[in-house]
Parts: sequence; structure tokens; C-alpha cells
Amino acid sequence: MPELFGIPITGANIAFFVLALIILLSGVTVLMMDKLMHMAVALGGVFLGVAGIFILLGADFVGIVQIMIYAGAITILMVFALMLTQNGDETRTAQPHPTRTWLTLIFTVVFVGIIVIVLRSVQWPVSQNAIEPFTQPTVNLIAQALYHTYMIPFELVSLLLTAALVGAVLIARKEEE
Amino acid sequence: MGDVLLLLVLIPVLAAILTLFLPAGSKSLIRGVALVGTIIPTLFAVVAYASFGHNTTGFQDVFSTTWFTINNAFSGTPLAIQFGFAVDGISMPLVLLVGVVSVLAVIRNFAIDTRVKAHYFWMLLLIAGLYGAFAAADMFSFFFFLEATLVATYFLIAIWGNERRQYAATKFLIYRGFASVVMLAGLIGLAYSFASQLQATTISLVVPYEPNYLTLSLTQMASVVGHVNLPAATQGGLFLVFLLAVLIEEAFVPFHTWLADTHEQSDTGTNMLIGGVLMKIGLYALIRFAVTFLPQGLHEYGTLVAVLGVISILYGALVALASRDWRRLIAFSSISHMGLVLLAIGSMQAIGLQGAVFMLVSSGLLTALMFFTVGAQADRTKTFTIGELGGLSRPLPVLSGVMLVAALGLVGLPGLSGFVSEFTLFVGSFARFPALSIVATIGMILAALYLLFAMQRTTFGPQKPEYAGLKDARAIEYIPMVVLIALVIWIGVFPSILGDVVHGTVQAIAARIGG
Amino acid sequence: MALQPFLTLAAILFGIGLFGALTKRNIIIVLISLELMLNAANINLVAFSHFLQTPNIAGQVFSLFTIVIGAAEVAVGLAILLAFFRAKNSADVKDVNLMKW
Amino acid sequence: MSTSFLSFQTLWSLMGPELVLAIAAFIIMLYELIVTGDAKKAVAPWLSVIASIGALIFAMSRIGTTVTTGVSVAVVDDFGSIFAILLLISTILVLLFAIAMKKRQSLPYEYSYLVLFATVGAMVLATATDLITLYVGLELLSITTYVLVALYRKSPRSSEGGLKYLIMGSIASATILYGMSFLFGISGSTDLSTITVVMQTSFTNFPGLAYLSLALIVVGIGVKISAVPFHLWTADVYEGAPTPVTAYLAVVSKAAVFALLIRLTYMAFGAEVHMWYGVIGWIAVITMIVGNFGALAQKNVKRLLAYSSIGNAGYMLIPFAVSGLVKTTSSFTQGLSSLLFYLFAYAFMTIGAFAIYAVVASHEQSDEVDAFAGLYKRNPWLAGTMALFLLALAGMPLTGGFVGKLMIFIAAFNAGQYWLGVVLFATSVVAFYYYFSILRAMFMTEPKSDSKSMHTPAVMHIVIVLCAVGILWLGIFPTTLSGVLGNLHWFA
Repeated sequence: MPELFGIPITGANIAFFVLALIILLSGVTVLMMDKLMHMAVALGGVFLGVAGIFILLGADFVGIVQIMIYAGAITILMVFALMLTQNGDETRTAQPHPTRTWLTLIFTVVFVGIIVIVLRSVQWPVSQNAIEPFTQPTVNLIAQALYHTYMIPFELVSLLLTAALVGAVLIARKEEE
Repeated sequence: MGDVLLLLVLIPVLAAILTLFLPAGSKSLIRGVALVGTIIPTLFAVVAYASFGHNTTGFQDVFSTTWFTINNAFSGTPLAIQFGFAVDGISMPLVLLVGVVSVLAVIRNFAIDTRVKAHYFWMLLLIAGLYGAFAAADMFSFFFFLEATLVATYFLIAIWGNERRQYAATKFLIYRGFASVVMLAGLIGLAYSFASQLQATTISLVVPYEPNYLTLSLTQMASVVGHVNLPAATQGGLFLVFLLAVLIEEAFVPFHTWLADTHEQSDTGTNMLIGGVLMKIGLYALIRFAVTFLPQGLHEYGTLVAVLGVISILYGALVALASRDWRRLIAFSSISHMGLVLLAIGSMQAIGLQGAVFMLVSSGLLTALMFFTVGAQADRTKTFTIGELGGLSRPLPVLSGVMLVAALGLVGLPGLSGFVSEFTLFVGSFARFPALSIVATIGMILAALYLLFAMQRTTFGPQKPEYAGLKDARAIEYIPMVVLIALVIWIGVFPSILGDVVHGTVQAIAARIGG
Repeated sequence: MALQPFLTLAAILFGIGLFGALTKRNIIIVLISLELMLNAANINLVAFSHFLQTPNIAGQVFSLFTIVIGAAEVAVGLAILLAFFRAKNSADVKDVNLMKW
Repeated sequence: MSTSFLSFQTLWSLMGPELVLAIAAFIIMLYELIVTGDAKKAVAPWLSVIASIGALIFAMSRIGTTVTTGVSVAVVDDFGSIFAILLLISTILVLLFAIAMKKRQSLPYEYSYLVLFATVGAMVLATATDLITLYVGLELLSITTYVLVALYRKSPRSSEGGLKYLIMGSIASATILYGMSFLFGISGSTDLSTITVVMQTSFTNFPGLAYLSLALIVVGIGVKISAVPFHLWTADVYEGAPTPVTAYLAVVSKAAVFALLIRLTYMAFGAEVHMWYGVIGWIAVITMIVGNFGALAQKNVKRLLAYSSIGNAGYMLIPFAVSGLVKTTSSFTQGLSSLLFYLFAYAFMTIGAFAIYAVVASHEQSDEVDAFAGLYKRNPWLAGTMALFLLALAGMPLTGGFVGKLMIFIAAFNAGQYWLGVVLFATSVVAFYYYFSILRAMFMTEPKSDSKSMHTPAVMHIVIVLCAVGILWLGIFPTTLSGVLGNLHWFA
């Protein structure tokens, strides 16, 4: 198998690196861009890239949900919100405090660095080459888990969605004078 | 007889609650309730004194009831939080002191006319707290009543004080609050070390002791104290904790700044209670907890205690010498006299400890008398500043005379209580710290200097014209003066009225500390 | 394929999200950053679900819950923002400074 | 997988009180759709009060029962039941408080079921034993409280508080979730009892990962309970929120997240508690210090109480830090008892103080300490009860606040952590300064406005009386609660 820097060049690996690149570049772009449309595209890129990662990991159902909810609904919602609340195309109207930004940046880099170091130090007790770990389609498994083991949280989520929905409507509606 | 001590606390509290239900306008009625609510406990205190058994060295008149329990507080055994009251030779004189000063302070503050109801409410709570703190036979009860005095005194200063009362009250609260916290840490720490030591030894089976090791009850601890030898390091550490608490509590150097502010800003009756009684609690606690239960700690740090005492004696005297305000002068004089008590405790002699208890009582009576006469003068002259007074012996012969007696008492004139106290105290301290004691006597010379100097400026000299028409003591003012002077002379002439009570207990403690 | 690259990717994405959430002044971008953090956690969950010694679907289920909750969070966030926008006529975090941060 | 569907019976036996609240919430929503006019505004909140009382009675009846059968995402044990009782009592008080708010400041009546939803989430945090369920419960509580904080739509401060709370809360949730994902990665399960077993060895096998997971979870929870240094949002959010909601945040949210903290960290990381309790101890110390010193600078009473609640979070962290330390069941039990006792006392004194603040602030149109000037003359009853709550917060004897602190103090000494106990009481002395500043304003200054009476709604009197009786009862007859706590079998 051909290798690059000691990593075997397989379809999965190539896919991972492409997706990772898309996610991280888009992620940075979301935070850095001035133009609204660029940001919207980048946001979609992150969410779609994550969906790709899910599918790569064999979680096709979760991937599809990710595309529908995040890449679809939330991105659109965010773009609408941005357009509604912004006069013009600029998203960056005020510069944050530079010192605080730099301190946060250093803090974040150190934080991520520690996590990565910890991760690299771990010998994972994992099944290394299980490309298809689940014998059944994941949808079946998820459905079974949801309706058996995770029935209670499933019902709680319905409460949560009701509360969020009612709350959002309650707060966002116009005054009835 | 145990219920007598409970009544000492209960009656003022009930009287305080009763005042809440009286109409604010009927001031005489409120004053009457307050007076009755303090006289009855005083009578009970006298009853307790009269029936005091001179043959036992331990606690008498024990009353104890469990308030609540904290489960699994130590090694799976519960801790019973109790209300326990008892007196021994050390607390009995101080309970009497509360009895005397509280009645006189209540009478004195008949003069207060603003928010009378609230005033006597807090004053009665303060008196209950003072009784409780001295009569407590349980470390929790002691802390409980100490906190009660804290809140009550805060309100008394902050509402009825002078111009800078808020500042003084807050300062009082924070300093005494910290002292209470350190004290609590010491008390609980003592109880825990005691419990672990008790668990390590097996004697718990032979003594009449609750099955649980951890206790805050002094009577229970006293019953096994002979069998429990705490490690020297523990004793030393705990002793320092108690010492720190007492230094803050008693306004010793370097924590001395709050007392003068407190006295300067408080009204006269409150000053009598603070200076006469409240300021004795700390040293009482040092003897009651640290000296009794931590003899090795005292051995290790006795010299430190004595040195700190001498520093406060001299510093207090020097600042008193420079004071321009009578109340600040008395405050620093009191710090100076309390330094003597520290010196006596450091000396670890039975006779010294006896002198220390005498000094607490004597200084309490004399300080109260001093504040009373100074306050009575200021009622007439509208000033406490020594420099503005002068020639008062002519318009106010009685008040000036009483003041002179109080000052002579503080100076240590033979025949008055101050002399007996200082004499016994020095007898003890010379035995162990001759050099330090000689230095301490300088403080006594300074006391004579600042008191007589201030007296001379106030009462003698040319009479200022604006003070010409002042009226001397009214009938009601004779009560505190006569009572206090009578007691000061009585103790001075017949020291045995206190000595018989104190002697046994002090001997027992001294035997334990091996002095 | 191995587990570590996925976890590393997630860690970096979490970091980007955290940085955005803590520094950005535009509240909508802050909300987006929060979603990035949730996405990072989801990558972790799904990756673990896949690579565990005994693969467990629970990770995927967990990530589904997270996605749904994230959407609810965004909805509430935008609703509050809308209310705030009505009151202040701005969607910029620099106006969210009536009180000291 | 041959497990059957979750039967209603199982659900009822497992989450009965939660179910009562949830069903009541939906009924109130339906009622609100059917009935029109002002009647519903008056009735709906009372319906939630009744539902909460029902759930409370149910929860009380479950003390001593243990249910672990059926699905494994939740258990009924005394830990969950006692927290449920605490949360429900607090919820009832907050609901009454909200009902008593004056017309001008009344909340939109929808709060009556939103609060129930939030309380369901809070109770789930105390009963769930599964990562997914815990996370969902946490978010149910959090998202609902974001809405509650922003409930004054006309007030930019309220919306702003809601936004801040949402941002900080979501960062915290995401951090907790991220930490949970590692926990799932190590153990391969979301079930806490499985995790407990796996984590016995994982600290030696994957120390880095275990501590990383612990750190992320503790930091996230630290934000939620406003432990220092994650407390910066607290004062702003507390100030912006409607006062009953502030009380809800300070009491119910905080208590529920403490339940999460204890259940999650002790089950997942309890094996190595002696390795990390010290860090918690330090967090407790700086939280006590920063909270109490921060309050010194505040003139605004709501912000003052916010900082005071930060300091209180520090006190409550002490039993958590030490209770696992001495490896005997008895000391562990004593630690938990002291925490629960303090939480009960804290609930009464905090809600009571906020209630009186709400009356005074709305009457005076001012949030400052000065608004309390001369209260003893205008309304001695309010001044007296406020004094009681403040003295309780300051930890004066005869109040539940003192007994709670004493119990925590004993817990610290019992574990040999004397310094924690000393800092607890030493910072309480600092707290004297600002609590007494309100007392000073009430009793020692003259009233500013000459308006004589201060009208207090009748329901507010009920809240105040309940809180005052509660705090005095806990202070004078502590055994009634501590005896119950001492006999609990905490975990199933």
C-alpha cells in the first residue's frame, strides 16, 4: 500500500484528510470573514464536513440528521438572522478588545494542545480495523436504543423541545398592546 | 439548683421578648420591665453564690440539655450539641459581676430617651449573652452566647452611639467576629483532638461518659481530663489558636485599635457593660479552655503570653497617658490592666491565677464605675475631652469624689479591690518572671501618672465659668456609685468573699499545669 | 483508519468554537461558535461509538440528542436576540454592555 | 435486545414526581389554549403550585424506597428523593413569589408551566444515572431558565441577562458534554454504574484521559454553580432577570447542578477522590473569598445577593470536597447531610431575602441599599423578617444558616481539613460587613420618602412567613431535618 509520511494512502484516509481540512478551514473562516455570504458558505462547509465525518464513521443516520438540521435548518436560520440584524453586508462591526483576544487565543491554543498531548499519550483499547462495526443498519440499532434504553431521555427531549418552542415564541412575539 | 443558671439567661431573654410586645410610647413601663428582668437574675446569681459549695473544685449547679445532634461527626459517632450551664470558682465571681453591672447599666440608661424599646431589647439580649457566656459549661453554648453578645452590642453601638457610631460598630463587629471564628476553630479543634485521644485510650469505658467520643461539654471533658494527654504539638498549636482569638477579643497589642473607637462611640450604659463585663470574656475563655485543657501548650508558650501581657501593659499605659478623651483613656487603661492578667496566666502559679480572676472582677467593677462617673460628668459638661474640663470638684463634689475613688482603685490603693488583685497577681508572676514583673510594675506607676494627671486636670484647678451652675449627682445616680464603691471596698477589705470561691478551682487547675 | 485523528480533529474544532464563543462580539457568531463546540463533542461521540472495543450505538444516539438540543438552543438564542434587538435596535455584542461583563 | 418497551408503570415508579409536573405543565398549556381572558392569568400559576405540592407529597412518600429495576437510565434512591423534595419546596416558594409580584412587574403567566419544565430537568439531574439522561436533564433545566431570565421582553436588561446566561450556560454545557464524551470513550457505556466499574481501573490505565474528562466536567459544572473563576456572568444575569427567576437560579438551578456534580463525579471518578479533592478545596476557598469580598463593593442589592450566592456556592463545595476523603461511609454521609441541610437553609433564606427585596425595590423604584433606608419605621414586619434572613445568611445562631454552616464545619474537621472550616467562618465574618450594611440601612437611617405604609401583597406574606418559619425551624429544631438526613440510604 502506498504511504505518505508513514500513513497509508487509502480511500478512507484521503476522505478524512479532505473532510478535516474542509471543517477546520471553514471553521476558521466563519470566525474571520467579513462578508456575510462567505461566512454562510463556510458555516455550511463545517456542518457538511462534520456530516461527512459521521458517514465516514459508518454513522449514516446521524450524518443525514446532521445535514438536515445543521447544514439545512440552522445554517439558514443563522443566515436569516444575520441578514435581519445587520445593516449591510458587514458582519464585523466592532473589533473586540485586542489584549483579551490574544489572551483567549493563547489560552485556547494551550487548552487544545493539552488535550492533543493527552490524546496522543493514550494507548486506545480499540478495535483498530473495524470498518463496519455494526452488523445491523445503524437506523435499526438507533431506533431500538431510543425506544428501549433511552426512552426516558427521549421523552425528556420532547419536554425540552416544547419548552424551547413555547419559550422562543413567547419571547420573540410582538407585544400585544 | 442547676436551673438557677438557666434562669439567669432565660429571664433577660423573656424580658426582651416582652418588651417587643409593649407599646413603644410607654417608656417607663419598658424601663421597669428591663429593670425587673435584670434584677431577678442578679438575685439568682447571689443565690448561686450563697449556695456555692466550697469543698468541690469542679463544676456545680450543672444544667444540661441536648439541643440537637450531628450524626457521624466523629468516627461514626454523633455529636450532641448541648445547652450546658454550670459554675465553678472561676466563673462564679464573673457571673456575679454580670449581675451587678447589668442592673447598674440598665438604671444608668434610664436617661436614654430615643427608641427606648429597641434599646432595652438589645441590652437585655446582651445581658443574657453575658450571663450565658460565663455560665456556659459547654463549648457550643459558650460560642452561642458570644455570638449573641456580638450582635446585641453591634446594635447598641450602631444605633445609640455618637457621631462615628457606624464606623465603630462595624469595626467592633469585624474584629470580634474574627475573634469568635478563631475561638470556634480552637474549640472544635480541641474537641476533636480530645475525641481522637479518648478513642486511642480505652478509659472511655470506665468513666461515666456518653458512648460517643466527640463532645463539646466541659463537664464531660472535665470528668476524663486526667486520663487524656493530648500530644504536645497539638496542645501547642491549639494554645496558639486560642491565644490569637483572645488577643483580638481583648484588644491586646497589636489588635488594640478597635476598643478605643468602640468606647468613644458608645453610650455610657453600653460602655459599662462592654468595659465592665464583655471585655472579660476573652481572658476568661483563655483560662477556661486553653489553661485548663492545654497545660503543655501553656508550658511551651507561657513566656510568650507573659511578654505579650507586658507589652500591652506598657503600650496601653503609654497611650492612656497621651489620651485626650476620658473614654479612650479608660479603654487603654483597661487594656493595660488586662495585660496584667495575661502576665499572671503566663506565670502558671495558683496564686497568680487567683489574682487574675480577682483582677477581672476588680477591673470590671472599677471600669464600670469609671465609665459611669465620666458619663455623668459629660451629661453635665457635654464633653469627654480632658483638656476642656477643669475645676469640677467645686460644682460636682460627689461625682468628683467618686471618680477619685475609682481612679485610686485602678491605681491600686490598699483597701480597695485593685490592690488585692494586683498584689496577689504580682506574687504569682514574680515567682516565675521576676524581670518581666518589674517591667510590668512600671505600667502601674504609669497608671498612677495618667489617672491622677487626668483627675487633676478634670476636678481641680480653676473652675471654668461655664461649669459653675452644674448640679451634682441626682438620687438615681447614687445607686450605681454606692453599690460599686461598696463592692470595691468590700473586696478590698475582705478579699475572702471572692477568694474562698476562687481558691479551690484555681488550686486544681494549678495542680494540672504543675505550676 | 485510527481513532486518534478524529479525536484530534474534534479537539481543534472545539478550540475554534471556544475561542469564537469567548471573543466574538457579534452574538450570532457566538451562537455559531457554540454549535461548533457541540459538533466537536459529537465527532468524539460518534468516533468512540465506532472504534470502541465493543462498538456501542449509544454514542450515535447521544449525538442525535445533542444535535436536537443544539437546535433548540439556537432557536431560544435567536428569540432572545430578537427581543433584545427590538429593545436596542442592534445585534452587536458591544451593545450588550449595559452591565459590566 | 429483548427488552420490552418502557411501560407506564415502570416510568411511574421511576419518575413519578417528574411525571406529575410534566403532565401538569401540559394540562396548563392546554387550559391556556381553551380558556381566554384574564381568568387564566390568575388560575394558571396556582395550578402549577398545586401540581408542585402534589409532586412534593409524592417525593416525600418515596423517602426510603429504592427502585433500580427496569431501564437503567434512572434510579429512585434517597439521594434523588431528598433533592427532589428540596427542589420542589423551592419551586413552590418561587412560584408563590412570582404570583405575588405586583401588576407592573408581573411575569407573563406562561412562566407557570415553564418553571415546571425547568424543575423536571432539575429533578432529573438528581435521579438520572445515565450520561445521556443527565445531559438532557441539564439542558432541559438550562434552556428553560434562559427563557425565564429573558421573560421581561420590554426590558433590555432582562434580554441581555438572558443572552449572557445562554452564552455562558451553553459554553458550560458543551464543555460538560465534551468531558462526558471522553467518559463514554473510556468506558464504552453511558450507564453510570458501568462507568463506575470501569473507572476503578481506568485511572491507572488512562490517567491523562480520566483527569481530562474530570477537569472538563468540573469546569463546566463550575460555570453553572458560579464557582470562581467561572463566576463572571453571575451578577449581571441575576441583576437582569426578573427577581423570582433570580431566586430560582440562585436556589433551584444551583442545587440541581450540585446534585449532578455529586452523582456524576462520585460515581465516575470516586475511585481516586483523594487525588482531586484538594483542587475542589482550593476552588471552594477562592470561591468563598472572591464571592464575599466581591459583595463588599456592591451597592445594588441584587448584585450583592448574587455575590453572596457565589460565596455560598463556595461553602457548599466544602462538603463535596471532603465527604469522599475519609473512606468511611459515615463521614461520607455526614458530608452529604451537611450539604443538604445547608441547601435547605439556603433555599429559605435566599428566597426570603429576594422576596423582601422585590417588595422594597418595586415600592422605592430603586435597587440600591438605600432603598431599605428606615424600613423599620415604615414596615417593621418587613424589616424584622429581612433582618432574620440576613442574620441567617451571615450565619448567626438560632437560624438554619448557622446550623448548616456548623455542620459543614464539622464535616471539614471530621475529614481533617481544618483550614477549609476556618476559611468558611472567616469569610462569613467578611460577609457580616455587607449583610449588616443592609441592616444598618433598615434600622439606623431615617426613611427617605415620607410614604408611611408599604403595601405587600398577601401572597408575598405567605412566602415570607414560610421562609421565616423554615429558617427559624431549621435553626431551633434542626434535628427534624438532620435526623431525617442522617438516616437516609443515599445511593441505591
